[in-house]
Amino acid sequence: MEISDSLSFLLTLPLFAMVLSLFVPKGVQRVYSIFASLLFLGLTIYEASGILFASSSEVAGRLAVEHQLVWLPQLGARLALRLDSVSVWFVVLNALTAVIAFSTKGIWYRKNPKLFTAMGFFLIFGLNAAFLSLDLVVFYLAYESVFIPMIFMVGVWGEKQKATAVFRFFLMSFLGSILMLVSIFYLLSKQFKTGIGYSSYLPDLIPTAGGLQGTEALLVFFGFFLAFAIKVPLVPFHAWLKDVYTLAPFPATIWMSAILSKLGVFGMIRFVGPLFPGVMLSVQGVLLTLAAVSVVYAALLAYRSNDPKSLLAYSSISHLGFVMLGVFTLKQSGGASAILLSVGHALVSGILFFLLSKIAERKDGIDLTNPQGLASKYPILFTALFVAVLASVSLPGTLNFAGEFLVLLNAYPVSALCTAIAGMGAVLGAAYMLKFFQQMGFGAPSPESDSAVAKSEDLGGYELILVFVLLITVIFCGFQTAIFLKGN
Amino acid sequence: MIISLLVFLPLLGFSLTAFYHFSCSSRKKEPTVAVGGFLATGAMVASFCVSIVAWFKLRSAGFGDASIEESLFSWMKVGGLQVDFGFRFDRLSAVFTLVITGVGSLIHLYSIGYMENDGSARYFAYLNLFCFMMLNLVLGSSLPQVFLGWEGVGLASYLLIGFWSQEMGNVAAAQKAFIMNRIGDLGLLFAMFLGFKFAGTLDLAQLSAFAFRPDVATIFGLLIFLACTGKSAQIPLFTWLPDAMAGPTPVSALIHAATMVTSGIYLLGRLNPVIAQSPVVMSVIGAIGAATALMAAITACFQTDIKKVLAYSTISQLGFMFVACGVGAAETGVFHVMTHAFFKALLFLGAGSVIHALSGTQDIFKMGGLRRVLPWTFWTFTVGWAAILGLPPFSGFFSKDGILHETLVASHGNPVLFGILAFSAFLTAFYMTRLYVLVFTGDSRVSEEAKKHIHESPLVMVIPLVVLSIASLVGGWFGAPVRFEETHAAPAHGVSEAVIMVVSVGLALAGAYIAYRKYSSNVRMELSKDPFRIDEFYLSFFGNGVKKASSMVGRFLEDGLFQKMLQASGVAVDLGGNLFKTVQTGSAQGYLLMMVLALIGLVCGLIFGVPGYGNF
Amino acid sequence: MMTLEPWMMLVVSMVIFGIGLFGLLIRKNLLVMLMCVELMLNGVNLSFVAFSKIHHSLDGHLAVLFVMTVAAAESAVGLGLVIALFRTLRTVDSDQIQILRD
Amino acid sequence: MIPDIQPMKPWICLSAGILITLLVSVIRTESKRPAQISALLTLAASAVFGFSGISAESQVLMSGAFEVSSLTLVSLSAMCGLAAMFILGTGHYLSREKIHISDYYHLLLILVLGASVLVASRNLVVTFIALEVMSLPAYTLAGFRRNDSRSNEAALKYFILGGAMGAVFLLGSSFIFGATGSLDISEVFSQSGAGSAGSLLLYLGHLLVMVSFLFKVAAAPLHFWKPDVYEGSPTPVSGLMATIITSAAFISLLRLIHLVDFSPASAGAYLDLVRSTIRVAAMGSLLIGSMIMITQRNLKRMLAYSSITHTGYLLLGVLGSFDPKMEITSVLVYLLGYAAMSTGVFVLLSLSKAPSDSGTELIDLTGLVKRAPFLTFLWSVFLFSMAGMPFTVGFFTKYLVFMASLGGGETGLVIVAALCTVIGAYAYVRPIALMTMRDAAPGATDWEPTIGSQIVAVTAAGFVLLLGIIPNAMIQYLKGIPLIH
Amino acid sequence: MIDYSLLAFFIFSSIAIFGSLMVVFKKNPVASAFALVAVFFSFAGLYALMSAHLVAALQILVYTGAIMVLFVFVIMLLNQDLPVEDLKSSSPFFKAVSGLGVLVLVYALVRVAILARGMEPKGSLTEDKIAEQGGNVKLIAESLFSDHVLPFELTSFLLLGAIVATIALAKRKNVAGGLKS
Repeated sequence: MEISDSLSFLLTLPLFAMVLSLFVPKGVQRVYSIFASLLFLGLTIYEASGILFASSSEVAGRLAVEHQLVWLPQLGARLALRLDSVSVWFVVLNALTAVIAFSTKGIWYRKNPKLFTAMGFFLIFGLNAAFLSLDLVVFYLAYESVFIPMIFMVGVWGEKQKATAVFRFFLMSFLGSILMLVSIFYLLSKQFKTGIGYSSYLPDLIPTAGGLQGTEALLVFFGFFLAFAIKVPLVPFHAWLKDVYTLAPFPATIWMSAILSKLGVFGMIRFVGPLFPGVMLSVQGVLLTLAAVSVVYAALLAYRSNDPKSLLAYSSISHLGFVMLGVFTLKQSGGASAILLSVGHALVSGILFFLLSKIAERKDGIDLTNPQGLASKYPILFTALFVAVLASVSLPGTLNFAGEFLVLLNAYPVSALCTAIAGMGAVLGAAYMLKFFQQMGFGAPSPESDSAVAKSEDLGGYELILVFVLLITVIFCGFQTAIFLKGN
Repeated sequence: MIISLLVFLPLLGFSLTAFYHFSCSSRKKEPTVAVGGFLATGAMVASFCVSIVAWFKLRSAGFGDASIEESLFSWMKVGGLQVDFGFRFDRLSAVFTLVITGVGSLIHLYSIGYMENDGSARYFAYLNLFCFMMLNLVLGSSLPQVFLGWEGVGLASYLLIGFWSQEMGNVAAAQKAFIMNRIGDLGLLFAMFLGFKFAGTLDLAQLSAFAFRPDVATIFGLLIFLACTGKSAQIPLFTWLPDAMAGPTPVSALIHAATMVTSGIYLLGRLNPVIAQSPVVMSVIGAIGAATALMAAITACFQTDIKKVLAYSTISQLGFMFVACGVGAAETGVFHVMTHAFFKALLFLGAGSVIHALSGTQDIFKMGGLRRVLPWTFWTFTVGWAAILGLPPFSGFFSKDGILHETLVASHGNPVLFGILAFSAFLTAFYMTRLYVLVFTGDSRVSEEAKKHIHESPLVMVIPLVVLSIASLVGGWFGAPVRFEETHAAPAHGVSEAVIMVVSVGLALAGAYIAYRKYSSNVRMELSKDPFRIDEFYLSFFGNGVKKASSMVGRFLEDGLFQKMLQASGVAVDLGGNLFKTVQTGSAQGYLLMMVLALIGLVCGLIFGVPGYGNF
Repeated sequence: MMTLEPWMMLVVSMVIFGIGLFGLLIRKNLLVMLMCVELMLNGVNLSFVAFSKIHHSLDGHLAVLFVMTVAAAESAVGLGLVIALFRTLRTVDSDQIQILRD
Repeated sequence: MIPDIQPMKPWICLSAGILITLLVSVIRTESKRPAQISALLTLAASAVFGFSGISAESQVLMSGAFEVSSLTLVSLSAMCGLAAMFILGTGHYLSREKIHISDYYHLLLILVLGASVLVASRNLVVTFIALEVMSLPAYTLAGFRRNDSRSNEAALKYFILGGAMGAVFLLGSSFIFGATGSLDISEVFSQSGAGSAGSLLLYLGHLLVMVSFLFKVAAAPLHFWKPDVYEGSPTPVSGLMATIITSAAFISLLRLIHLVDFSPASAGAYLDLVRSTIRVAAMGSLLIGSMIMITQRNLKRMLAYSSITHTGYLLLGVLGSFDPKMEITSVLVYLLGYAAMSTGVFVLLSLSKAPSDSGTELIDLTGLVKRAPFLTFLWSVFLFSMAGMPFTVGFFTKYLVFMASLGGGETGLVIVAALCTVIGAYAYVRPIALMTMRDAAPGATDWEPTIGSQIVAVTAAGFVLLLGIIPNAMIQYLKGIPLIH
Repeated sequence: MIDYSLLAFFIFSSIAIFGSLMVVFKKNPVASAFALVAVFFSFAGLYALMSAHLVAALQILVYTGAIMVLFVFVIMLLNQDLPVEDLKSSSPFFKAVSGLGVLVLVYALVRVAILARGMEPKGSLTEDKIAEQGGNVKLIAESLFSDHVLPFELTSFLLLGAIVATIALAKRKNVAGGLKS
């Protein structure tokens, strides 16, 4: 294991970018933020390259970078950052999502752009802190600090009637996270009573958590589980999601679906798994059922949606159900598959929402009840969208297929029934995603359907390159899954 | 790397064509059919040439169990699973490869002519993509790779059926095909999971050599068969195929007649050793195949759309092939795949030529007397007609007769199956002759509008017709290139092949005669109808079922329960707040009283709650 | 033979305290309410002296001295507040001061 | 015998300052300026003396009645600092309300003196007098807007209930005196350890004393006065109550709770009663405070309920002080953090130009981000801190009290507290949402940021953020402070 | 043989209790005030019975002489508008609950307070000793300026605060400036 303090750059750079954004003129905020996030992506990949492209798990394990800073000795909290084969994916995704989100265009670059950019970089900082931290208290801090930019983004640039949505999102997430905090505290106070003193460093807490028995263990576990289940979200903890996805501005939606939801997945893999292996095993049936039900339930709701954003929102729940199914197999291979699918889902949902924002720029008010016939007007845009849709329905050859396939493959020996239920979701997935694409793209374009303000340019330039690169990544990674699965 | 070359040539063609298409459209230029067609057809022809070379290479290795294997890279490797991306070229794959590349090349060529008016490079890109995926399906060395091809052809099929996407009807047909296939795909997916769980591998060679537990083999076989019913349009998942005729006719010829729909047979052939372990599966396959053959043949007799007739005919013929697989004579089924590919492609292309000539008319009751106007089409169509009827010496005769024979002699053979198939063959002769007579003979019923533009097809369309009619003629003479076993068991029922031959040809002729008598003169208009109405049943039961389920879930669970719960929690907190507020009356003395009461409670708590103070 | 004992004083003091509290609770005249507070304080004073007596200590007496002073100061301020209220509301009725409420 | 009063310098300085301020304002009667400056100087000098006097060892002076220790010195300095901040930050408010007179400063200084002596007192009589020295100016200041009947009403309610509870305190003291023959805290503590026959008398006295202080800190069900008094009082006075009076009362409460030695086995049952009393009070404060808070439209009233909720959290810390014994770091840290954010919030609130002082409503905050972006930022910092969001001191204060309470085995209570945090978060985030996400409603009042108030608010915000990121120093510093020795 | 002190106790305490009840139940505040005076006087008697002579003297001086005068002064000041009958306004239910609560509380307090009956004296200043050391007043005075100098000084600030407070409250007009009453 290598000790490196270059890791803290992953935290300080976004903060620096945030401060800097306050001094950048309003007109060039978009250019600045895209440039800065690209730079940050490059640096992240450079930083992570050792692990990212390691030939095998042993190599990656050796390369795992850990960095510790004393922070709160009295409370036993420290800045323990760790970049390893789990967190590296989420860190890279974080940087990548930022690029996608900043590349959108809209009111957030016209009204108060400095706040938007600053909030964006703060979000990157918070997420990175959460993904890197191996200390539960610091993780919690980072986990919760992510709310702040989200609230502002949805609240300031969201559509009308956003207030309720913001509060639901905030309060439900907060409810989950505060119960997690209570669980963390409970563990800490247990640990204190054994005479070790406080230390919220994960490896130090694992024995304490292992010492819990029966209902006690179940309740402490539930605190953690609830937080992440709300974040992901799993049905029945999902009710906050639709409104906030729908009413949020596009960059916020991209962030939420691509990376914020992964915070739940990450937490489940990084913290809940190691802390409560016994409890997880004893309630595995329930967990798998929840995941499988999420898949089908959300798919049915997506099928019913006529608003593209809410359709994609539900599809997000549905796909994350697959991810959670992988996590809940409680096998290392299942976890690895879940990470694989997470990456796929993050990329694809990022692209989908990005492209949807591009369509929304060109047409006011897309509604899926009438065919719009836009594909023939914007062939490149819709080709890209179609490829993304295919990836989303996990057509073989894409990263999502590899993920979904491996997840189901791993889940099947554990619970054939849940796998079968989730499999139904795949069929429904095809149904609603095709509906999504067809109603926007196909049919006869009616002349009056073009809004007067919309420009009729097809996708091009920087945006085309961005989308192209991302799609190629999705397909390339779909075949080169070894990058993700080394050694599992 | 010869196999990889032949697989990736169509992908190269796809990329080039797509690039050409987009470079044109971004410069606001119409992409021309000629360039796209040339690129795509070139790629296919090259691929065909390579596959012939590969064929000879395989032959030089001796047919037996020889195969050419190529492994490109490791695709997935996790938790004991090891999936390599690679190809295996053996006898079974070879037949399919030759058919795909060969017939594929011809249809590409044909399309240049057929799509000249409303085609674009996009169309050819899709065709190439389809061929690439289909080659993956038949050449893939592992089940996931087969699955890649399996869903990939579904995708190409979706794109091509919905090619004219301005019409939402076409799009709906495409979507239906995709989703019904997806249901079937689930079978393959779960077969893979089952296979991996028990055999620990997904490599096709290892998997088919694995001896499953009998019950597992049954489930595995049924799951595989479910996948096949989807792709090969068998009961219960056949209703998408007639609708798929919404696509351009060459597409129907290539995908929905010659190649894609036969992939079910490929899969059953490939996994035959496993399937054959379970008698249950075998009889299910046979029964479903026979039922499909009969049902589709009956339906075809009531169709008026030229392509729909051919579509039901395809379903029916696929039923024949499945029966062959089901009775344990997969090789005969594969033989029929090949001959069917030739003559059904020929028939479709001929129909396409007719439709092309009549500017899009597809109703056979609005045709008639086209013999004189479209001589090339007529003669080639005649060959196809003879082949599907099974008249000697046309190719269909050999393969169909083979299947009929196998139903009696093969290990899982059954006279009932024979009877059904024989009756289906009779019906086949009836509806094909009906079609033939209505289109080409008699008086012209063509509308005046269409008559103005009527013309024989251009050379690029005629050449494939001619080539295919030759193939349909001679295709049966060599027997199946794949003969798994040179001899089979002695006839169980003592019925000789000669007797069956006579019976089948006699039935065909009888059917043809009845049709001729009925339709050669005094043609009365008929309306197309579906005697079984299975499609409608599906629509109302499953289609609306899902819609209803979705809206019920949405209304009662989502809006009614979860969203309400969220609201209710807010309301509850609010209610609690208002409840607590009622004490906040503003009266100082009221506050004081509350405080005094609290104090009394506390004092009582001390006196009665603390042990020993109760009786001071 | 019964003699005067300090606990009797305690009983009186508690009763006076209680009466003061009761008056504070039910009287609506702010001036009388202030008087009732004085009653309560007096009750406590008596108990201080009684306990002092029991314990042979003078600390209770001292406490009473301070309490008296505090009571004086408190009543001065209280009366000042009542006067201020009377200036704005023209009333010394405690029922009239219920503007601030939920 | 002249007692050694050297360590009492800060208090003596404060007392002297009061007299000087009085004199100064008598000399120059036409202006309030001299009194203001004199008060500031007094507070500054006391704070400086207080800080410089802090040392590890503590001593008890005045025949055991007065404790000079790091706890009392830190409290004194903090209170002086807070008072100074309020003087600096709310002058404009006083002028606007036409109550900017020298008397305000006199009373403020006397209030601070009372509070600081209350904290240091180790004798029940001294505690009572100090309580009254603190309370009488508080009653008066609450009614300082004499022409507004609301202000008068607030003062009178506060006065009547405070007076009654003062009597309850005295009654408790007399019982304790009756049980132990002493009013000295150390003496009572040692007597109670012996397990004497009068333990019921002692315990009842202890209960009464505790109840009267639970009233002062407004723990449910003794909290009713708080919303009315906060709403009616001038905003800076509400701020003083939330900061100085709450802090002093809480520290005194801690001392008085531990007046009884719970260590003998015979005290176990009584300890249970005390604990469940505090538990019920904490739970009630949390639930009532947070649930009513979200129904409020008036900002000051909302902050009053918020402070009731904070009392609930503080009581969690108090519960934690039973086990491990008398560990009060969490309460001290919470008080400090809460004082910082309250100062900020009330100073900001005093900037409202609403026609009626108690009439600043939530709606007046709408669209503030456009009208005064910096003010919005400051508001957000304080409100987020109150909600306990990360990177503000509010998080760590909650952290510590939760930990303390869990250490005392109060898991259920902590879960309730966590739920109330969520409810409370809604109330705190809503104003932020109104400020940033809505356009100004018609009729929303203006806010006039003055330089003094901004300096104060920025200082408080800096404090909130700094301690939210590196709370080490604060925790380390307050960790060593003993309660009773 | 009658213990006169006991008799005196009964007389004084009866007056005190009766007087307090008068304070509470007399509708006219002036009557309440005069009842209160009676209570104060009887309290002085009770103190004297316990040989707390200084306290008894101060009781009369401070309470009757200062506080009651203040009350009566204010009553007179506000007299013309005083509502004479204000007992009706409290609801019977409220009164009943208050009465019951206070009864329970007083009962409990009395039962606990009389526990002190049999307690060992903690201090050593018996009456004899007090007399020996110069009497009640001397001892208290000494204590006041030695042990209790802190509360004593603090009280001075309390009074100072009360003065300032009262002036600030009772001033006719707010004048920006200072003490101008």
